[in-house]
Amino acid sequence: MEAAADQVDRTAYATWLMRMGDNTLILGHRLSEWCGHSPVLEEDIAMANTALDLIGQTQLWLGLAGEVEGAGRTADNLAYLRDASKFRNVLMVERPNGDFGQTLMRQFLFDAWHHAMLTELLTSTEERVREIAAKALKEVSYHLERSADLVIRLGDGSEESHARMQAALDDQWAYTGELSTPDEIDTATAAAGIAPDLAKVGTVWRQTVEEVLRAATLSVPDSTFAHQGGKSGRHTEHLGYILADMQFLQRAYPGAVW
Amino acid sequence: MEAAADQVDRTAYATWLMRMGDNTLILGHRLSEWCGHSPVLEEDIAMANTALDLIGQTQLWLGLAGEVEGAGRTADNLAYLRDASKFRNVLMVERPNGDFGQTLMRQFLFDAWHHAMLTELLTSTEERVREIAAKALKEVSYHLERSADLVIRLGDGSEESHARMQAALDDQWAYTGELSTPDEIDTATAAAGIAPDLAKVGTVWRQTVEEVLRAATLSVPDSTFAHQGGKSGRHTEHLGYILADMQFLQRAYPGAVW
Amino acid sequence: MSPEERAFQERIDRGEKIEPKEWMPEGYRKTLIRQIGQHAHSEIVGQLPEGNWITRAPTLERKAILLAKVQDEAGHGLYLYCAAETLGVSRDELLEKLHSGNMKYSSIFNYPTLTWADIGAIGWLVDGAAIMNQVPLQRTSYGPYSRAMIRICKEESFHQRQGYDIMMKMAKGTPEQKEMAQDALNRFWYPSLMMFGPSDKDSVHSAQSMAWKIKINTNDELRQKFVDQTVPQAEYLGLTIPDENLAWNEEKGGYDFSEPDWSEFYEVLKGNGPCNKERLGARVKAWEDGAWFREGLMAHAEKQSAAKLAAE
Amino acid sequence: MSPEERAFQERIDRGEKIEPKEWMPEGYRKTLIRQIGQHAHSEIVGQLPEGNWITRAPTLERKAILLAKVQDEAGHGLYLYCAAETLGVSRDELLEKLHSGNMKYSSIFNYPTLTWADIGAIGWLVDGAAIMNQVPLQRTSYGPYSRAMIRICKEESFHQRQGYDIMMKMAKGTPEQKEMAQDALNRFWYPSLMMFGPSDKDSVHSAQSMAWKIKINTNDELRQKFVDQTVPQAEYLGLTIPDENLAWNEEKGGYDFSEPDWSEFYEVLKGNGPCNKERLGARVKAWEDGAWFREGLMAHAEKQSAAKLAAE
Repeated sequence: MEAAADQVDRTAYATWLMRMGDNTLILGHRLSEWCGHSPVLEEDIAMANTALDLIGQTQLWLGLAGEVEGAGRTADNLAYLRDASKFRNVLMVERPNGDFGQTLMRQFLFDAWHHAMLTELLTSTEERVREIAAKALKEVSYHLERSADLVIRLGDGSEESHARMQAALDDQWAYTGELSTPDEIDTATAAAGIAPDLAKVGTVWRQTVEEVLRAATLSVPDSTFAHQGGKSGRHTEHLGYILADMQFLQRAYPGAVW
Repeated sequence: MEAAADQVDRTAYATWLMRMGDNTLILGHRLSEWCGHSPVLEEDIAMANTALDLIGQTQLWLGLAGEVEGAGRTADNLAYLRDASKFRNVLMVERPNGDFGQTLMRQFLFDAWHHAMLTELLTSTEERVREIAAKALKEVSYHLERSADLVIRLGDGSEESHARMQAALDDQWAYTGELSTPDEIDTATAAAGIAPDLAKVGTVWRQTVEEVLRAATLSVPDSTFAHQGGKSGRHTEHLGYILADMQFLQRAYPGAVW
Repeated sequence: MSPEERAFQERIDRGEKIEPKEWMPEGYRKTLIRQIGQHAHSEIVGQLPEGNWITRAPTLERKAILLAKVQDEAGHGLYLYCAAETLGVSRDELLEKLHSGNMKYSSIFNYPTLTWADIGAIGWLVDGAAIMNQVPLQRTSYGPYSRAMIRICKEESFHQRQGYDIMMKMAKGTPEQKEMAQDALNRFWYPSLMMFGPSDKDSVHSAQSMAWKIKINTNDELRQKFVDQTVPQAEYLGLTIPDENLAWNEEKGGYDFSEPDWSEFYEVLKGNGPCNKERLGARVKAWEDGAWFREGLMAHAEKQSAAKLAAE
Repeated sequence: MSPEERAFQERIDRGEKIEPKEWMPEGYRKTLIRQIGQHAHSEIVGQLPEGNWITRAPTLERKAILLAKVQDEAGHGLYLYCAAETLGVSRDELLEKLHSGNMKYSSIFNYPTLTWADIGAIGWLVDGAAIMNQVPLQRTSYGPYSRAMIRICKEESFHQRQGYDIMMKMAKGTPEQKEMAQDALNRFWYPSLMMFGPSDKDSVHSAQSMAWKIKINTNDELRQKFVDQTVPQAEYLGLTIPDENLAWNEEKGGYDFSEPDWSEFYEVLKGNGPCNKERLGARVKAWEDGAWFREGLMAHAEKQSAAKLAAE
């Protein structure tokens, strides 16, 4: 029974790690689509830089996920050889970029959660998790600072920028609930002290979000409806297309070294 | 030496067949992207119907290409397991759809060529080619009738539809030259009587196009510049993305039966 | 009931068909417009989830079959809009109501197609449920609707067989394919059951529609029939219906099964399905982007008729 | 030459740097603006062909390296626009000229990236050629330009090594990978040679630019140097330079090689390259789609300064 319990924890732990890594992988992918197409050169740089940080974090999270899983899969194996239903990212990060305001709003809503999550992970019972979180938190603190600042400036900007940011917020809102809604994996990893109580992360998230949106003169939507599914592998129709591109070379030339 | 010459012809013949089949495959793919997104229900039906015809023709051309090649590849193998540089379609068919006017203009310009080509192929020295051409010509006669009619009605329609159709024509023009510019494969297959003299096809094409464009009150562009490359495997950046989607399942699940 | 209404009802009771120019109660007309319009909208919105896999169909043959199917669906939309038009409402009016959210389409199309097996599941389950609804409607009292249904049913049963064939290939395929097939069944089972609508006891307007033979069977009857037909098919595929309570009930001669989660049904109706915004958004965008096209054709037609008039 | 001009030329001849606020001939200023501006535009347009493979990079590490590289290029664009601004032209003015077709960017970016090997070839050949152009420009007479070049060259040589490393992996990889590598070399070789511009005898303005140390070497000198450097690298990779006339010339101590097809060069300049319309179109679209963003930030800044003023 001891071994079985250990086995369950290990699966939950690996799944939880995949969630962390898949979030950063897929969001990094989306951000990288802006490369050369953003409204101003500074944003081209910032998008590439944020994507780069997220891909770097992906290598760490998925690398550890593969180790914990113990089936010999590397970070690249996990990124490039799983089909959509095996991905564990939240739906929010796979949705199309929309206009630049939608991308920024999503980034802010995710950064606020990511920052709260990583801060909690500094006291994880798992040393490896603490290490990754500490490294990632430095980067994500900057991401949050940047995206919050832009949300405020655009929300409290022109009439059009305000309207676009409010529309972006309204559009993203139903996809934020998934970030902080715990399921059995979250509960199991929290019980093991690996991950924090997600509700607590959600409270911090809400505080940051309300504060920034207030400064941005944007209204928090009333709706509490939350789309769910990504964390358990039930995605939107968009993820399949992302993976078809992302995985093409690994799928078409199996075993090649790049 | 006899065998070697035969071998060369066979390669040229197979390549020529792939050009026919890749044109229909990739254009069919592009048309199918309109499914459910076109300006009016009748066009949804027509787009799906044309795409269906083209995919059917693809099965015949690529099936024969595989036989002629003699390496045991089926039409599906050719469609799903070649990377972009092995595709032999003209650049025109792989370009993004643009607005519906661009799609229609491309369709007309291609249909006019396709119709002229298939008509010539009715007298190919190869029986199998004649058979496929005869079947396809029935379908393509209808495609041409339809696309020519729409080009005329939209060209000679509202100010906006006229402007859009002219812009579409100007945009597509540099991609039409490739259709009727012969290279060594065209020359070799023409010499063997398999395929017609491409210049002759080009003349018929030009006649049809000028007549329809005149009725459509559209001006034939002056430019004679023609992008080349697709027929020899040097494509645009778009084909890779088409194939990443198209081939995903075959690449991700090698050997599975569907 | 007025004498006219009584005569009308008697015609229906005798099994006569009502034809476009004949007298009919306003309620009959309105109910039919709503029902036929929603059905038409469902056909055209229904192109989207399947269209999502056309470019990724795994073989040329599967691609061709799927294209043909989606084309048929658009064709069904066309028949149905035509049937509705005989009741004095134009296709554009109906579309305007769809686009503004004042008319619905079948909620099933607010679920995503996530794997190729979903294309099988839609054919097998969704078309299966649709047929179950539509077969009796071939006997509906309104002539044009009845005739449209006869044409549609013929094609739909073909689609259902094709869907089942996809499921068969997947269920008998590699472990990954079987997993996809089971997953598709898991995701589409309850939404398919919802296609018959809420239980009769919660269903409004049912009695009047049945008297008018606009509705032939109750929702629960059809749902039961669907389950009874589908369970053995799933067994044959070696797939498991995601319902722990599923059991043969000898007494009623049918299966006992769990009700779908009706709160989900109402959420989706409210707009909170996984794809509501995308589906309607795609249709509205298609319509708006296509305005110049429709106007261009109109302008041409006007020029033509002006030229004709001038020549006369 | 006026006394001012003579004094200016003497400073340059002595190897002094010219700084922003100092006197300079109008021609010097204009030539520099054109040259630096085109270089800046090249950096930002240059994001596009490489950006085309970020989402499809074959490993996470390659993806990260490519992202870092593209980020660097945007950064180079920034340095260069800043350098140009010291000459009294704003970034927006320069961009307006790019978007309206009145300023060019390096024609090499009008070629498509068709396989992953192209990303290697761009690093190896295109960045290699760029470095060959840029290293001498570290000694250019205009201070801000010279300093920008020093920063840029450091990063570019890093990029070139990464590109060569990709080529190495491909050239030593599977037969398909080797084929991609050779194909990339075939496609990028002559366009890379064109990057140095037409032969000196056909090149206008060269003499004045060299006197001003805005240009340090002739086009042909640099092209020769590039070929001499690159041929052994290709040999080491086991790839074949697509030039039958390539041969070591003992006498000149360098390779003889075929001229690129200059008619192609002029076609591409005229707008008939494979990707001209898409590249410029993408930039214009980005700029237009982003107008609201830039205006929004401006509006915020104005509110802030108004509030600050009111508080004072």
